Amino acid sequence: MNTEYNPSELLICLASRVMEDGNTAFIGTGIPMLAASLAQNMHAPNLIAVFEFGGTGAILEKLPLAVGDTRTFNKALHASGICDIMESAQRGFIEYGFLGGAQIDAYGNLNSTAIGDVLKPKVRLPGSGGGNDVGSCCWRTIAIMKHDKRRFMEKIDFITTPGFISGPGAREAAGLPPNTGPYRVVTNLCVFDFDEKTKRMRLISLNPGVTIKDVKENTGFEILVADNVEQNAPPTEEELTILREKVDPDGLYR
Amino acid sequence: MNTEYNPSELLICLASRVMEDGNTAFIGTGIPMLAASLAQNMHAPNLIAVFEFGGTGAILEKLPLAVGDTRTFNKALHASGICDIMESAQRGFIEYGFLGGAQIDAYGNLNSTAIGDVLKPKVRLPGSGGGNDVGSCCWRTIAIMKHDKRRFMEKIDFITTPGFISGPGAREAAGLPPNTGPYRVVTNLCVFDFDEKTKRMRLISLNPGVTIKDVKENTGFEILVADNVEQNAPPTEEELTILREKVDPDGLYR
Amino acid sequence: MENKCIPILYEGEGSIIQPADLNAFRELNRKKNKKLESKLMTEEEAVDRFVKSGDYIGFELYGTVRSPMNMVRALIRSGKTDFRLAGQGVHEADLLLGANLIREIDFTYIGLEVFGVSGNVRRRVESGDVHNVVEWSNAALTWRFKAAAMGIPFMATKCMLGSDTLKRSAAKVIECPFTGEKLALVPALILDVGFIHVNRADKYGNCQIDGISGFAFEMGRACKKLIISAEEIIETDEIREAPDRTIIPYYLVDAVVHAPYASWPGEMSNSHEKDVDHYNFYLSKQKTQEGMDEYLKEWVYDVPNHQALLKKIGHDKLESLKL
Amino acid sequence: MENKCIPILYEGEGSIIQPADLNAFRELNRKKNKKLESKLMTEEEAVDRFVKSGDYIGFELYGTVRSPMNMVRALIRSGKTDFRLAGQGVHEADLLLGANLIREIDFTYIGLEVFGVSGNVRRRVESGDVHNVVEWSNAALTWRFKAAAMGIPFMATKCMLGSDTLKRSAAKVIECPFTGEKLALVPALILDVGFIHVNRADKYGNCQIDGISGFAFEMGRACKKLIISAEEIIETDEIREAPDRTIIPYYLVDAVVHAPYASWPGEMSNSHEKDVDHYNFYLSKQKTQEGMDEYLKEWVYDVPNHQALLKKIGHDKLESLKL
Repeated sequence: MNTEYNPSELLICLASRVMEDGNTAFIGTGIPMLAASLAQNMHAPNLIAVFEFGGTGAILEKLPLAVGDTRTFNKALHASGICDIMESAQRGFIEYGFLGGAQIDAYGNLNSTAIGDVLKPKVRLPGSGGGNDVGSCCWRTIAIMKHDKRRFMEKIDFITTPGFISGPGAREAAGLPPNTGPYRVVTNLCVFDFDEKTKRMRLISLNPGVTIKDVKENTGFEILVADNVEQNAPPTEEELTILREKVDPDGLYR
Repeated sequence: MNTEYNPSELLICLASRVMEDGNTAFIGTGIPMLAASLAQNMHAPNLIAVFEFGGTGAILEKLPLAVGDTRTFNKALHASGICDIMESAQRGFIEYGFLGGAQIDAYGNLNSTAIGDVLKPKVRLPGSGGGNDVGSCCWRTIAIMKHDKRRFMEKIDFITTPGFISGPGAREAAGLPPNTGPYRVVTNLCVFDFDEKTKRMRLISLNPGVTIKDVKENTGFEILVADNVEQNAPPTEEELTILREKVDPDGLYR
Repeated sequence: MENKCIPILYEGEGSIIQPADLNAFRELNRKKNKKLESKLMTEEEAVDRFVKSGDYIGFELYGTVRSPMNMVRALIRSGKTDFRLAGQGVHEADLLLGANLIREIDFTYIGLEVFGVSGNVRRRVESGDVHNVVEWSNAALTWRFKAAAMGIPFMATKCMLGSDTLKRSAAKVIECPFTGEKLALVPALILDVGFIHVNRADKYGNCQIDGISGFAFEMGRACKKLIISAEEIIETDEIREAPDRTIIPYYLVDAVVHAPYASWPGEMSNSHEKDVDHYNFYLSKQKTQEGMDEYLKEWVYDVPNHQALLKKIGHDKLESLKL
Repeated sequence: MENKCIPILYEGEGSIIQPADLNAFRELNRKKNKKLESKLMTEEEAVDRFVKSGDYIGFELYGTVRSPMNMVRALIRSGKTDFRLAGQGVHEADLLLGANLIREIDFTYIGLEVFGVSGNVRRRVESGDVHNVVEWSNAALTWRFKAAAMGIPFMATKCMLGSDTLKRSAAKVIECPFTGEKLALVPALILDVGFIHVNRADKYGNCQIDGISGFAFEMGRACKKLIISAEEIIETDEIREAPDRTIIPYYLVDAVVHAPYASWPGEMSNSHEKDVDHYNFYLSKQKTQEGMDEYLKEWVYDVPNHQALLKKIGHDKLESLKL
């Protein structure tokens, strides 16, 4: 068994570890799907995966390739539609939501709409999709990001999906449901949570071989650092085996 | 074949004749069910019967006894729920709606809520049910009523279901969809339509053996009378045969 | 920006018997157990654990069809009282009113279908035992559930406009900010406890309903506590084989009660017919309070549970009702 | 009564590309043919009869799954243009943008899923060929269909609050007249023409979908004209045997096109897999306009119809994709 791993495999394992057995997670395309499948095969056999277009409680035997493919409702407990899923989220039923984006700021706001002025964009991006809904309605959102200065910015060009917006109280003032918001940011360098008082991103753990300095140099805003920054364990042999042999045997993410 | 008929049989035949082939009708409990089934067996094989709790396009081989019984979706084209049906009506899909009530006024407003003051009722009635929705959203409503002065009143105690409310323009002023409202009132004595100008009930045809005087004596408000009052044909032998042998073989309505 | 607003043109005079707090509902939904754990229990245990006096309750059904009468009978026997009711009902509401357990009603329809006005409704409402009645249409009441199920505080509709039903409701009429048309807004309604009888469920509460589904989808998502009774209990594998047949997923459910013939004397689609003889007997008894009291004593209070009831009805009778 | 009103706290700066006239929609729904008459026709006939340049159009699908690509290709070949689009899409929107047929978009997501940003989206939006873009979330767009399907002019939601998505939408933020909380109101959206691919339909347009149903229920009820394409045509008797499986009833439908492999190169639940080879080929071509033009010429313009396309793909390839 080759215990070397690539950045995607690390991200998948880190995201997987956040997922809780017997709880609900809103799963988007890509890394969250692999993470959910890995979690079901590891510590969270009863992770309830919820997919945007209607699948709830599937057994992820084969890796879904899109949020609406047949595998998202494989042996599922419920196959409905996007309204049922989004309304369940709005009603408070979905604990974790996974998000991505082209840009993120210190408050966990995400941009997946446009680089530059949205009315005359330099780069037109794919848009919110369900991202805004996940960020608005799920209890705890986890952003999975590639870590560099062009992505971790002091001021992003467009808030597609609200994080803590401008800081403490801003979500509530905007009318978003109380006690919701960004929970973790998982990157190829580290994991952040959010400071209770300022609602800004705070470094809590480092990936193997990464230093606080590395993180700072690759982040376009000032980061908070937890008192005890922990070390993220590298993917275990068990994780890698399951990931490569069971979750992604075709090696789409290698 | 006994060609004598009772008042219910006459009402059923009159209501049946209003139903159009290849059009939609919102069917309530009782006489409308028999009328719809008779119509499907006579002139309207493709009458699309719509039942409040979700049945659309059933073949009424056996008489439904309630708006939610299995027969309301017997070989139906669609079995959904009350929201789908009511929303289809609100969206304009249902042409005819059948209504009943304890009291009706000259504008076709119906009371099925309370006799006397609703806050201290002399008689508490069963309430709107879907009646208000049918009267609000279907294009043309047909009330089926027993005809006497305590039911046909100048002023009813409570408008459960709006007819033309207080006259021309009143439905539109209240915000109800344009071009909707009462179409016919079918009674054991006669059939009314509504005068284009005043929106008041107008006698257009008399049941066999009934005179205009009879109608006036049994109506608690001044009625308009069409220039040519027609005679309603009595139930035909064919109608009675189908009604008794096929639609209601158990004689529930005899 | 300039000071814009949407005119409120009219407000119904009825009270909001059960105001919806959507943020509290979110917190409650968050805490609901998402684990796959058996919720099988008896009617008595479900009532004991999840219902308390004064609760706002509701039953999903159509007339006497698919009605969780087993739960109604257990509720009456429990001694709990002073309920507030989402009033779209027939026989089940009639029993509760007959037993004088209801104080307030969001009233859309409580009657006896083709048999007309109910003696129990008349006695309880006319006497003031039910001290607060607010009127709605069937669609309006269901859309109130639907709003709650969607996690929003109201739904707009054209229904009820121009009627006294509107006047005695708690709806508000506004001018649409997009089209200028008049609309009634009806507030979300969240039940303290909802009761639904289904064709089949697994032990976790994943439910299937055959044919039409009334307002099960909406009401099932608008309850703080949801008690499911099921004609049949099936394996979860069967649920997983046809997940598009699940109408209520397990995580909404607090109790699963296995109860064949739960709707008796009413009918159950694809399962059994109405017991016309018994229903006619009931119709004759409910005319007077004395008759009703006798009926309740013999058929509810003196029958300890649903199994005993089925025994009392008798095997031959039950067999004869089968579809 | 006193002068009450609901404050409008904020209005999005985006325009309403397709304002909903619900009374006109009612009239149109009233006139829709309710008779059971065959609506079977080809893609070309459906486009010819029911689509015109400038129409506001929309496709129901999930990613590349269950996508009516047959209709998209027929649309491109028809020469009709200047469409306005409900923008929840992947490959189908990409082809339309590649062919430069779109002028305005209610944009929620147009991309290539895991493959990211689409070259066609970038070229058309950044150049201004698409001259008006209004932003929404997926839920907001679907709830706009749902409002239209319900016959009401708006839906309330907590989504989009606090974001620039809201700012560039046409939603309005109000203070709830029941709870005081902030809500975004999103306006009903009625398509001129909607396109939905289903697992099976009868010739009248009664449709079944297996498993998840995306937004077919809502969008199917929010179209002035609805074109159904079906993997399989079945007898109406089969529909009548399981009416609870009907998701779109015939009376909503204007055309029924029989088209196996309609979603190719995308996948169809319970039927066939994605053609990964072809999709990768497509991904490489869409990077440049030249590549895209070549792709469109070879795989759309030069292929007269869906049957010819299936022949061009080849029997062996199609067989290999079967589930």
